[in-house]
Amino acid sequence: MPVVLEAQEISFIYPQNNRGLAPVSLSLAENEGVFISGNSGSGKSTFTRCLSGLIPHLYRGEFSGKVLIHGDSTQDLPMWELADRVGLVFQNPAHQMLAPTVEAEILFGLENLGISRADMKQRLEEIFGFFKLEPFRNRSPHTLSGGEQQKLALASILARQPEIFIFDEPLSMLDTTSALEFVAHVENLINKGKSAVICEHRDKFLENSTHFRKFLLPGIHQPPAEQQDITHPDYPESLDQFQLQVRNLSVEKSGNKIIREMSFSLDSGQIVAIVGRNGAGKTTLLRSLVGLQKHNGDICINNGTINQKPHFRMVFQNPDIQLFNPSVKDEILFKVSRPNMQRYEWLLEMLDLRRYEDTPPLLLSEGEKRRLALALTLMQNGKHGVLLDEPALGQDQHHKDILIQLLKKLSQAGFLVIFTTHDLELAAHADHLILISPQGIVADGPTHEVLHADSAWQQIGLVRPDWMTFDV
Amino acid sequence: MKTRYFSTFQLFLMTLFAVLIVVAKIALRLPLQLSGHSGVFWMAIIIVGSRVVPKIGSASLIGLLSGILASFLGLGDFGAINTLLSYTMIGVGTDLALLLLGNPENLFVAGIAGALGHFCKFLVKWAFGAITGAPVGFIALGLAKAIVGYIVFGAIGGILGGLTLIALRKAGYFKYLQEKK
Amino acid sequence: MNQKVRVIIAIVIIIVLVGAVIGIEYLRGQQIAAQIDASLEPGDIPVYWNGNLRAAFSPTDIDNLPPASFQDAEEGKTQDGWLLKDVIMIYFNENQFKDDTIIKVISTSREKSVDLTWEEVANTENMVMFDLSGRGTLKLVSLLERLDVRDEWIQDVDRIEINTR
Amino acid sequence: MFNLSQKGKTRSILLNEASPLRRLDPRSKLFVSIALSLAVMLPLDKLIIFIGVYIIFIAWARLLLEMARQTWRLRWILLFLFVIDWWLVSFELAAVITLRLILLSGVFALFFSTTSTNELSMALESLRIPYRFAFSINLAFQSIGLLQEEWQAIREAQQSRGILVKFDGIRQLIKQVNDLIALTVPAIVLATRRAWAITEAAYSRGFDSPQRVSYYQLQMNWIDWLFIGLILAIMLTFIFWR
Repeated sequence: MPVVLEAQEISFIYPQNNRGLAPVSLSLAENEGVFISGNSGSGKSTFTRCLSGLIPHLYRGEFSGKVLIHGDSTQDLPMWELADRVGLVFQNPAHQMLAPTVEAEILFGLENLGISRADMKQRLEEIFGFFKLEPFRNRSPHTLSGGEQQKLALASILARQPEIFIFDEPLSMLDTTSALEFVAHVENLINKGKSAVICEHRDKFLENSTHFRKFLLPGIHQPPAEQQDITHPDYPESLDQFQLQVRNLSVEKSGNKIIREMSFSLDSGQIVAIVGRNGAGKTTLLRSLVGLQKHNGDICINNGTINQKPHFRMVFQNPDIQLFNPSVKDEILFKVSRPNMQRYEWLLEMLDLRRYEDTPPLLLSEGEKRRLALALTLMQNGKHGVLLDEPALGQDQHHKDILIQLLKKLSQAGFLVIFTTHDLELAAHADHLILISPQGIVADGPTHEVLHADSAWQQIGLVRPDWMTFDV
Repeated sequence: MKTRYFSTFQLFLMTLFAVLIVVAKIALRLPLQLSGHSGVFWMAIIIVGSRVVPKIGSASLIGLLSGILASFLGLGDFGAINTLLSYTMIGVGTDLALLLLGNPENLFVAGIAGALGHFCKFLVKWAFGAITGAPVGFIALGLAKAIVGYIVFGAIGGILGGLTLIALRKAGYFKYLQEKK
Repeated sequence: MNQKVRVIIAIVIIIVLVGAVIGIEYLRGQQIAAQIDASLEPGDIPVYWNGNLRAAFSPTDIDNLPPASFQDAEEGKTQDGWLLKDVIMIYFNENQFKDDTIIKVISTSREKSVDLTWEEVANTENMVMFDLSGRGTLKLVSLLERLDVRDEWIQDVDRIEINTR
Repeated sequence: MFNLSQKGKTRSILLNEASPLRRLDPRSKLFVSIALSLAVMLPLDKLIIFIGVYIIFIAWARLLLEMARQTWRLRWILLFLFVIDWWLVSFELAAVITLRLILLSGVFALFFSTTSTNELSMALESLRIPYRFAFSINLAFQSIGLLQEEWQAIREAQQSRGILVKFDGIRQLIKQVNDLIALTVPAIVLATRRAWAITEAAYSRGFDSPQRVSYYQLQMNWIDWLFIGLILAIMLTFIFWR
């Protein structure tokens, strides 16, 4: 089979933090799929940008080696011509939406091809039919769910009919059902003779597919050798026992019921996972618990004579909304009066942040920033526990393990830890699992029981793939 | 990549800064009974923008874009032309002030540039009043108060902009920018 | 140029701009006064409000105001004319006046003047009014005690000053 | 089109779909707005008649509500100016200024409330504004909602860290200026990230291609020309008629 894309000893170093991509070679044949795996920090995103030509066209830095597309070097072709040959789909679908309507989103790419209006119309209709996007045609892309957005991102690239597709962690924002659907779409492309490169750290979704050959990216900074039996110190403080009670919680936003009539109670000292599809109200539920969301119904502690409000701290989904200090240390300790330095040391240790103590937060990787946001939140005193919104995003397996360790320590110290996730593997580590849908709670109980409640999973429309093992 | 005065990235940056201005203008109604208080975030963003895109004319372009947005949204009381002009003039004034004064990471410079830029908005409003024939008493009743308000809040905004720039530099923002064309 | 000079220049610019705004506002105020001034004709009576020229009228301007009259106690002659209050109301609003606002009616040629309070002027029973003299000039007459005899009348009125302070 | 909510209040400019002006080319509407705004130069007697014609026109265009709202927001200023002008100068001047302001504050609303952002950027493009700039305007409008959510999120998140951002007076504001960078720095960073994401997304779909063909097209119809002709005729009548 002819080679369509060839990377010859390419490497790239970012000027900002001397990270990037270690020298690597790869060749991709027509009708072939490659699945690129690697730890965070190994340069997966950088690799996709090198292959598509964004590096060196849009980035400054030390680029060496050569990428040949159909025999032409990416450095010799202008960006718009490269884009005709290679289609790149980014990690966060919401960030690549640039048009006011779904239709315009697809047209944006078509207009740049220089084809006739009749051809554009034909391709547009084909794509709408193929991806069943017709009902969304005049909606703003920002009103679509994550899965729909990623489908649209693929559609707007596919309409341009490039030969080669490159994906930068396309699954990280998707729930299992949407992720499986997405993988099926890409497999379908390969069946039709296209070539595809997928960089992804949710390995399991691709490892079992026969369409992809696995390729391990070496990486510049190897993570420290994994010591299996490292013993982490316990959390230096402990909390009193309590019970969180939620009764008839409902939330309405601009006329829409986001949460209806939810009631549940949770004991302290456990990890609780909240799972549901996009739009089920997971984030809104956390916001209500922490007191940021106007709601109806009661949320209280220790259903006694005193109607005490819970006091939680919340780790927000996007770490960038909080970081502004000149160093990681300053960031964690900012506005903490009389900080408990023992706790600070413990957090640095547990979250693998010690080597960044003096690094400016903006220069950290996505995963590191998330851990920093967790650290700064835990440094504040939360009397009853901590809430985490999608903590697994952008974390590779190693750091997910770290996260689980930390959450376990917190729960042992008496914290009530509640997190939302679409990552079922992470959810499987919780003690307690709540499945929610826009209609309310679908299942609520110990994790091992809820995981096997088949009808509940069917009801919320989430697939539990066979390869997921839930016997943790 | 074609080389242009403003690269595409810089253009989008300025566009989004203009959006930030409009957002800040809407979201921040300080309970202060002084005219011009929205200048605090306004000038901060303009000053930051003029450094993030370090070219003459960037502040003016941010001003113009925010003016178009605000006109479309129906912000401002005296109709679209007045809004468009006064938003644009803030940028032009800041550009000119910085051309004279240099780097706003010096807080003193930032404060003065902010005051000058923001005062240009007052000038437009005032000139508009004069041209449509608003009489002597119109601003005269609160003329001094209005002038002081615009200058003081502009200066505070400028200083906030300067502080923001310093913090951005320490946090590694400019290194992050540097790698993007 | 060093930084200090530039900063000083910038501050000077701000001061100049502020000065220009205040100056132009002042000039515009003057201009309006000048406009009235320029249209003054001999025989017109200017009206000043806190020292600023605000209006002017001639006896013929007011002859369609509602007429007023009273019999003067000294000679029993009927005084015909128009109330000072009505004249003032052509140019001003009632709510701009307080009871103690001073209205000074002046005759420069006779070096006579009288200070009236708004309370006095507004009270129509006092009959503070202008009478058109045979020479076509206005004289101020009234039933008020200090204005009720010929000696106290202000003949050849040529200026009115209103002071709210 | 977009909602800008602030403390529960929703502020929005909605596209007035009912207006017959919706069907016109944005360029002809822009022309009309500019032409109408020239009427501020008319003397009082003509201006009064003009305003009459203008109101009939607005009523026909079903924009009376928008205009009324615009004027209503100005009510105190208009009243104030009117009284002061009347008192200081003359009733005529007061009337002229009030009418001019009403006209100026509303006349562009007829463009803005009947034109979508998409049409605006197409109009700009057809007026020889480079595509990059026209695209930027469109991008700006889409980003308002997103940036507003982000701004809200920043405030919430930083408040929960004890960065109290409450303004109770100018003295406190000056004291807190240093804390305010906890808001401005993340806001700038997020805006920058979005700008970069859009740059990458646009270039990976052929942005800046010299072959670009626009799918949607603006078309000046006979009705546009008729409309422009009519307005021109009205304006000329007003200027030359004595």
